[in-house]
Amino acid sequence: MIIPLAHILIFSLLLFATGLYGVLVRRNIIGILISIELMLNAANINLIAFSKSTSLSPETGQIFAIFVLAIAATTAAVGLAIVLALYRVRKTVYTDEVHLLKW
Amino acid sequence: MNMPPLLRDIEFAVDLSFVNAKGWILDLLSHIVPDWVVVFASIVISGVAILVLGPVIMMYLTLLERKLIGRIQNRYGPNRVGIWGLLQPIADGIKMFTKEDIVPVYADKVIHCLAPIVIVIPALMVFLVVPFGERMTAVNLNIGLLYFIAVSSITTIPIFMGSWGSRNKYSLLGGMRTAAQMISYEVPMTLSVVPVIMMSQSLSTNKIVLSQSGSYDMNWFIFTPWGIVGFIIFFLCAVAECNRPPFDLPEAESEIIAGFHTEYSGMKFALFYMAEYMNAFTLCGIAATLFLGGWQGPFLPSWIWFLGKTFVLICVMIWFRGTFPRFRVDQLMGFAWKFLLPLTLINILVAGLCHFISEKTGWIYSFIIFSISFWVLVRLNRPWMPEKRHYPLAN
Amino acid sequence: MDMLSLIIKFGIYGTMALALIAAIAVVTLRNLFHSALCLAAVLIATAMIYAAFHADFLAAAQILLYVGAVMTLIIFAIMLTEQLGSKTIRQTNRQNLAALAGLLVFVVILGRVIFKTPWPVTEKALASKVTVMELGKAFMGPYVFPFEVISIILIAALLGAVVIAKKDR
Amino acid sequence: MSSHILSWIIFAPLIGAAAVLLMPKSKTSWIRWCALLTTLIVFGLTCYALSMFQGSRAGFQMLEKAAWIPQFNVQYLVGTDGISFPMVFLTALISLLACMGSLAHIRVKEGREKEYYFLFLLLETGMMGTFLALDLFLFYIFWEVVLVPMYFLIGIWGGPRREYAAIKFFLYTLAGSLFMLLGILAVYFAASPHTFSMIDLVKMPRDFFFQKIVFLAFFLGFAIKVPIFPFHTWLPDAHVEAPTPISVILAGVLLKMGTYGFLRFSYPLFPEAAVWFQPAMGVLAVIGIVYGGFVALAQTDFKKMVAYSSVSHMGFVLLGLAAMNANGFRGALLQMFNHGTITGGLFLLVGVLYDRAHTRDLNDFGGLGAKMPGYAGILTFFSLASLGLPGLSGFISEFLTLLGSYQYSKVMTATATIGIILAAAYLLYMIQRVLLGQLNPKWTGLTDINWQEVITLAPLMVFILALGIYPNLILDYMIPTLDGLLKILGGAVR
Amino acid sequence: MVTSDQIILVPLLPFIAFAVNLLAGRWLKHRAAWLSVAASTIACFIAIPVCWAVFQGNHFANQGTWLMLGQTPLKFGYVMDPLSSSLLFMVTIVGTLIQIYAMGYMHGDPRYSRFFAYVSLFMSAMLTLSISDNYLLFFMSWEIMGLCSYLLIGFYFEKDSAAKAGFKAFLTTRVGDVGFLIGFLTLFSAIGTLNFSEMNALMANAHHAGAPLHAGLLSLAALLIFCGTIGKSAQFPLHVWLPDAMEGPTPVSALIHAATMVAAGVFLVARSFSLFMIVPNVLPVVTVIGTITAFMAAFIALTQTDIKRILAYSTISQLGYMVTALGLSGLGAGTFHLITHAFFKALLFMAAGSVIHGTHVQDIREMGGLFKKMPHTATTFIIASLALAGIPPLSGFWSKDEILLSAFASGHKIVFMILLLTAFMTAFYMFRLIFLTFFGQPRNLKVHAHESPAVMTAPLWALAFGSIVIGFPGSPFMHHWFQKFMAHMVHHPEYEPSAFVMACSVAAAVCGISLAGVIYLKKIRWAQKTAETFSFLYRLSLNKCYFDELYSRCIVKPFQSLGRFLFGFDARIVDGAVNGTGHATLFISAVKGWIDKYIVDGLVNFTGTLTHFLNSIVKRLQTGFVQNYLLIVFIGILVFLVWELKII
Repeated sequence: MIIPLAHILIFSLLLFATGLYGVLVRRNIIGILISIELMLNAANINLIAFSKSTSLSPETGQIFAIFVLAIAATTAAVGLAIVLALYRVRKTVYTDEVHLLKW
Repeated sequence: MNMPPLLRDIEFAVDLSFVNAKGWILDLLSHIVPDWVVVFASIVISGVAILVLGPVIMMYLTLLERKLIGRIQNRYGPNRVGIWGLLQPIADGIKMFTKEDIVPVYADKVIHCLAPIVIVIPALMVFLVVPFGERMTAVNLNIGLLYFIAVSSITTIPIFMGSWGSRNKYSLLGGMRTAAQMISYEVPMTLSVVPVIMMSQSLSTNKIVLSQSGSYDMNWFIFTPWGIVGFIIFFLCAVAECNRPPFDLPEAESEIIAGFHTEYSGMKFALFYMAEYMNAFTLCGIAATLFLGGWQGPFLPSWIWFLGKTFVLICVMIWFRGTFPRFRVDQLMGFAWKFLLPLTLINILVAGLCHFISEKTGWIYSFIIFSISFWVLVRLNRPWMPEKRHYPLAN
Repeated sequence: MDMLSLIIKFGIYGTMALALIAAIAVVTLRNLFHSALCLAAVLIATAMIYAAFHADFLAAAQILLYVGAVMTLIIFAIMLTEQLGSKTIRQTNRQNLAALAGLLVFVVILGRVIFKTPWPVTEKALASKVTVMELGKAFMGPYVFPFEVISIILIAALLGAVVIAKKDR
Repeated sequence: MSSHILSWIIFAPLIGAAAVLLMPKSKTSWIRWCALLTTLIVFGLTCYALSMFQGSRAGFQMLEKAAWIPQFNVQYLVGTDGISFPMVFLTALISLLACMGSLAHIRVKEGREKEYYFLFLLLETGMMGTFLALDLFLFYIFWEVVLVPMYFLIGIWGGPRREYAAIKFFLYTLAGSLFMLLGILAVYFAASPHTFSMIDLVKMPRDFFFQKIVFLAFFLGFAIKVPIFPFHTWLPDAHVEAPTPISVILAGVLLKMGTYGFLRFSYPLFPEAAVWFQPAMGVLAVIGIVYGGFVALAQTDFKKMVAYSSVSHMGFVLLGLAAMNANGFRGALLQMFNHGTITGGLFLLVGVLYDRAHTRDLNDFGGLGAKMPGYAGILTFFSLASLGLPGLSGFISEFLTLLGSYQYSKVMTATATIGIILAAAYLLYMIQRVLLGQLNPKWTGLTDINWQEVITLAPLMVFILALGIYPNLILDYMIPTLDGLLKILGGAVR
Repeated sequence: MVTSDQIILVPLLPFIAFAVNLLAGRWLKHRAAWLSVAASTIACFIAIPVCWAVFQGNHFANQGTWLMLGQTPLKFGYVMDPLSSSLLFMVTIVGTLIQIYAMGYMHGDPRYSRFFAYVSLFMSAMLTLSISDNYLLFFMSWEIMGLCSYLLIGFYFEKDSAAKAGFKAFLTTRVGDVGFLIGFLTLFSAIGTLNFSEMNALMANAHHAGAPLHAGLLSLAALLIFCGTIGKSAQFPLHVWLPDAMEGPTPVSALIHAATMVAAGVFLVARSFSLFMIVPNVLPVVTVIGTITAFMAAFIALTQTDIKRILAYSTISQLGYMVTALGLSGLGAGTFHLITHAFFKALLFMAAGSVIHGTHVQDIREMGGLFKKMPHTATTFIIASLALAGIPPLSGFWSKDEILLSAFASGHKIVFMILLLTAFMTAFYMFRLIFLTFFGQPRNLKVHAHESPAVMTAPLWALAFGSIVIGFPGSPFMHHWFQKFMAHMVHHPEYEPSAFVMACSVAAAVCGISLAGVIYLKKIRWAQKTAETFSFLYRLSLNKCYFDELYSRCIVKPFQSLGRFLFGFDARIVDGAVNGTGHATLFISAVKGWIDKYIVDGLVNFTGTLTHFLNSIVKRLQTGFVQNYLLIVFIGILVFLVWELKII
């Protein structure tokens, strides 16, 4: 391992926090989806890092990462399909303009 | 190979001439500079070679294309600059460099300018794993094939950048068409190489080539039932991937002017152009690698074999351009998803089948399976006729 | 080779910094298309980090799936939904300050945890190198069930996306 | 019994109804012909059953028995005898003619033939089942099955006040049948072992007080259906509002279900109570006869007049039943049959006229005898049959009824004969207003009755004439059974 | 062989003619008449030998089961005894002649075939009645005759008066018929049979035993059966229909309302004579009714001006004679008069019809001096009138004399006086009619009279011949053969002929004729003056004793209003009760609905409102804004982290 594990973790933490920030503050739903991808990436980095440095069976982390990848792909596909459907119906992709469930 | 030893030595010498040359240079350097510099030098030498190779390939491919198309259309093609027009690409290059660089007013300028630069990067990066000859692979990655597919898929993003950044509706339409087309054809392309990976049990391009050696180095995958089908699919997808006719919808002149590079001119256009031709070249090279045995071949030096095969495939591409009309959008997508995709899946099955039974029966079975599945798929893909439109005001 | 590892080390740190900057750009840029491109940058950077950790296959898959497919989808969606003049519209909502504060606390807490925790780093693990073959065997061996589940999920998502995005008749 | 002819008779219309349901809505002619064919087949089956029917036997014949709900000892038990068989025959005949009437000249609302004929055939199944069921539970079910299609047939295809008439009919009859259900349950629980089967129930003795109570419950149910005097008001409304074929069925068959119920269930099950209630029934019958006659005399609506004449004529049936002797019973059963044919024919004739003139106001007509001689002749024929002209069937049944009732009570008979005079009065008054006198210039455009309508009416005329001249044609089938019934009652007369 | 069942053909042939005429009348057109006449003629030729055999003293009967009444079979059959044979004899001859006459009279009528269909049906019914051997068959044919009468009276149904007359006739006779029906039902319950012969035998036995069985019941039965006679023979309370029945075509009046059908009532009494004889108190009633009818009708006839109405009242009067005769136990006399009357009254009607046919008017005041223009008609009319008036040796004299003799000999002097007076009045009004019609000067110049065709006059002469000779079988010249012949039927008293009665009869007739001649040929003013002098009587007579008005006010109107009242009762009270139940249910439902809505539902709504109120506070949490929720979740996780890691 070339760099300490903690640094990687901090990096992924920051990446995750950034993604989370995006999820929390972006108005555009596609923006939120993008930010979610960021968060997933951060998680993946963690997985790889741990698998590289601590795990006894090194392939596990990678396999999990690949699963996460697949899930991310599905999230993107379904999420974007929903966004398109929403856009077609309501002509908007802004979360605060989509508040049917508001009181 | 039962050749006289002398002949073999000569052949080896010729075969490995480029490799040996690099070795000599590095050897020379190692006496002068520290080790890490030597490592860098090794990389730089390969890189420079590739970087030089790319534009040269692009330049002479354009010439080749123009000549061939000319011949197909019963004319000469460029023949004024240099003998047989050999200097024509250089002239074109000069013209490109000296042209005005136009940026539209409402363009997203950064992205607009970034796009042509970015598009060259993956095109060049894929050269890393192309086995030009024996021991002539720049980086012998053990995931080489995957690397190739991954990197070539990045190409969509610069195209998007270009189309978006131009702020032009034709650009945007072209970009979207490109994206749809490339993503669609990536799927059958990737699946069509799966039998190759299965059979060679490796992702490394080098190993794949090596696994096609045999008597007279002619044990190419194309001579297997799954190989020939896989090759045809791969090659069709490759043509689609690099947006060449008859899959050139993203830049269909008659529909959307020039697609994503409508607003580009001069050097930026040249870069797009270059990326396209380099992609065509690498795809043909990879096709040759995967199915035509790469640099494998009797008698001649490996790189000649490789370049020759690639050249033949490129000629076929050009021949396509000269022959086929353009697809319709829905036909294009339907072809990928409804015809090629199922066929690749069947191909994978056939590959498994062929692996476990003898060659002759394999041929018979695969012939039967392919004919049936072909027939079924053709039946299922009956041309869809759009509803006849009525123009009430026409009369 | 100290020099080489140093270069690689700095290369990694540089990639990390690049990824972080790009990530911040992703969440702050107003133009969503730029955000998406920055995300692509982040992803490529991440892929490079993977490669640095000898996870070649994952890196390639990252590029292939994320950059090649997911990004394209996202950009596609952006193009379909974004009116061209939407740059000026406010892109963040009113809770950014609260979110920022919360995240700060979050980062601080977790950072403390990360630094305080004694990670069980083993040499054996560090030395190990995973080949694609092993990955494939793992998929077909112990992880075959999740693998199949994931494939079903993918198909479901494919169909679902088609159904959702299809125009109503 | 190997042959399932009775079940076929019951369920053939249901099969026809299903066939109608399966047909596309737009193919109205298919639907019509399918319905007609079905009724024709049912009629054919009935004729076939007639050939198998042994008229000289008193008991139930052609029994079909199957356990249905064994937990409650409910059986699918159908059979026929001299009481029910004429009714089955009548039902088949009237249904056929009503169906023909529906084809020929009934305005069925455009595009709703499918529902109409479906309900029509369902109704036929219900009627057949009612007459053939020998299990009280089964009987009750068929009894109710009749109500529902009738409700819709009146309520959808009826006249201007159809909703009112339909709901009145439905609620009134339902109320009555609920009492009957109570009675059925009482009989069921009083029997040991618990059973609904008529064959078993007849043999069991019952307490006198119990008999009186339950007889009353049954009486209410049947009386409303007949209808007996104070419960008759649904009848004019329903008749007037119902479309012509449905009026025919209503008058021809449905009213018989009540009196049939008396003969089939009330009398054999509660002989002592029947004797106890004899005077009351007689009085109600006489009131019905005279009252119906008077009210019919006051009518200006053709159909309403016929409806009230039904009240009067059904009073004769009840009078015959109340007489409780051989002649009375014969007269009553014969009158049931004759009333079905005669009044059915009258309703068809009202329909013929209504289809042409679109009014039923008697005072509005006049002098049609010259304009429509064929119609005039047939209307006169049916009117004369209805008023009891000798040589036509109405006379025989009224004569037998009066003969029977005379043996029971002279006063009642004498009073009832007022009804005969009144029948002549209101029918001839009707003829005078419709056919005779000066032709109202409004009706110069009316066409005479056409062949289709004549064919519809001709079978009825044949039956009326044949039974009027030689009533034994049908009486032979009835007499053994009726005498058997009388024996049960006679045992109870102390 | 003339003994057997071929007699059934007699009613059957006209019935076939009826059926053919009815169904195929449209194609037969005037051939219809030939069919009917042929049927009648053949029936006549079949019947007369049988009758002749009966006259020789034979007796035929046959029967077959038709219906089961309880356990006893009801048998239908025919009986040929003196009564039925004499009636059959008369009916076939008169009926055939009248139909021949009608061929001419009805010529050109649009419903020609229909007319002959009806007439044939009537003939069929009448012949059935003549030969029927039981009450039920008798009643059935009786009713069908009533129907034919109805149809034929209303033959010109475009005329309201004709339609109303038919209606009236049918209803009025129907009242009597119902009495008849109950009557023979009563009889059935009393003696258990409806057969005439069996009844006669039973009665004879009872008579010989001396003790009538069920005297009360039998009296009732006899009275009720007599109701039938009253209705059918237009006796006193129910006579009103007959004058109106003249709205029908004249041959119908001749056939049905003079010769045959109305006589059927008398025939009924004759048929039931054994019953009447055995019960004590009924015959006087019959006598009284007959006498009243005879007198009243003659009285009304005095002032009538319609030729057919005069004849109609005359018919009623003569029927009264017959009934009186029967009431006085004069079976022979009554039956004899029935036969003779049939001939001359049919002739009168036919001659009157000929007059009407020739002049197209019916009011005698518009006629006059027709003798020269219509000699055949006038001659036959006068012959018939003489017969009716009772001038010897014409047939009417003999039969009327028998009746007067019965009255005189049985000691009913008042009846005798009244009948004598009636005879006087009969002569008077008949010759008033003759003098006004055939003699004097034509009073209406618009009337262009002409003689009727031979097809009409020939039957007139045939009947005139009959009117002259038919009286002889009952006359002293033939030793009262007819009365003796009748006596075979039922035992009844016989009287010695009396010259006094004959003299009185002839005197009354001659006086009446002379007075009429004096007044209407010479001193026409006297009539006027008499009318003014006895204005009450005159108006009483002119207005037919106000019977129609009385019935209209006392019976028809109350019945109609009763009908309307009951209809109102039905609609309001009975149906009202039903609807009231419905409305009550609806009202209760409404009340329950109110309770449900405001109290039960109110509680529920209150809960709802409370919840709603609370909701308005709590709902603020629900921003409908995903990221908000996410932030809250995130902060929650943070808090959890802080808590779990025990950082603070």
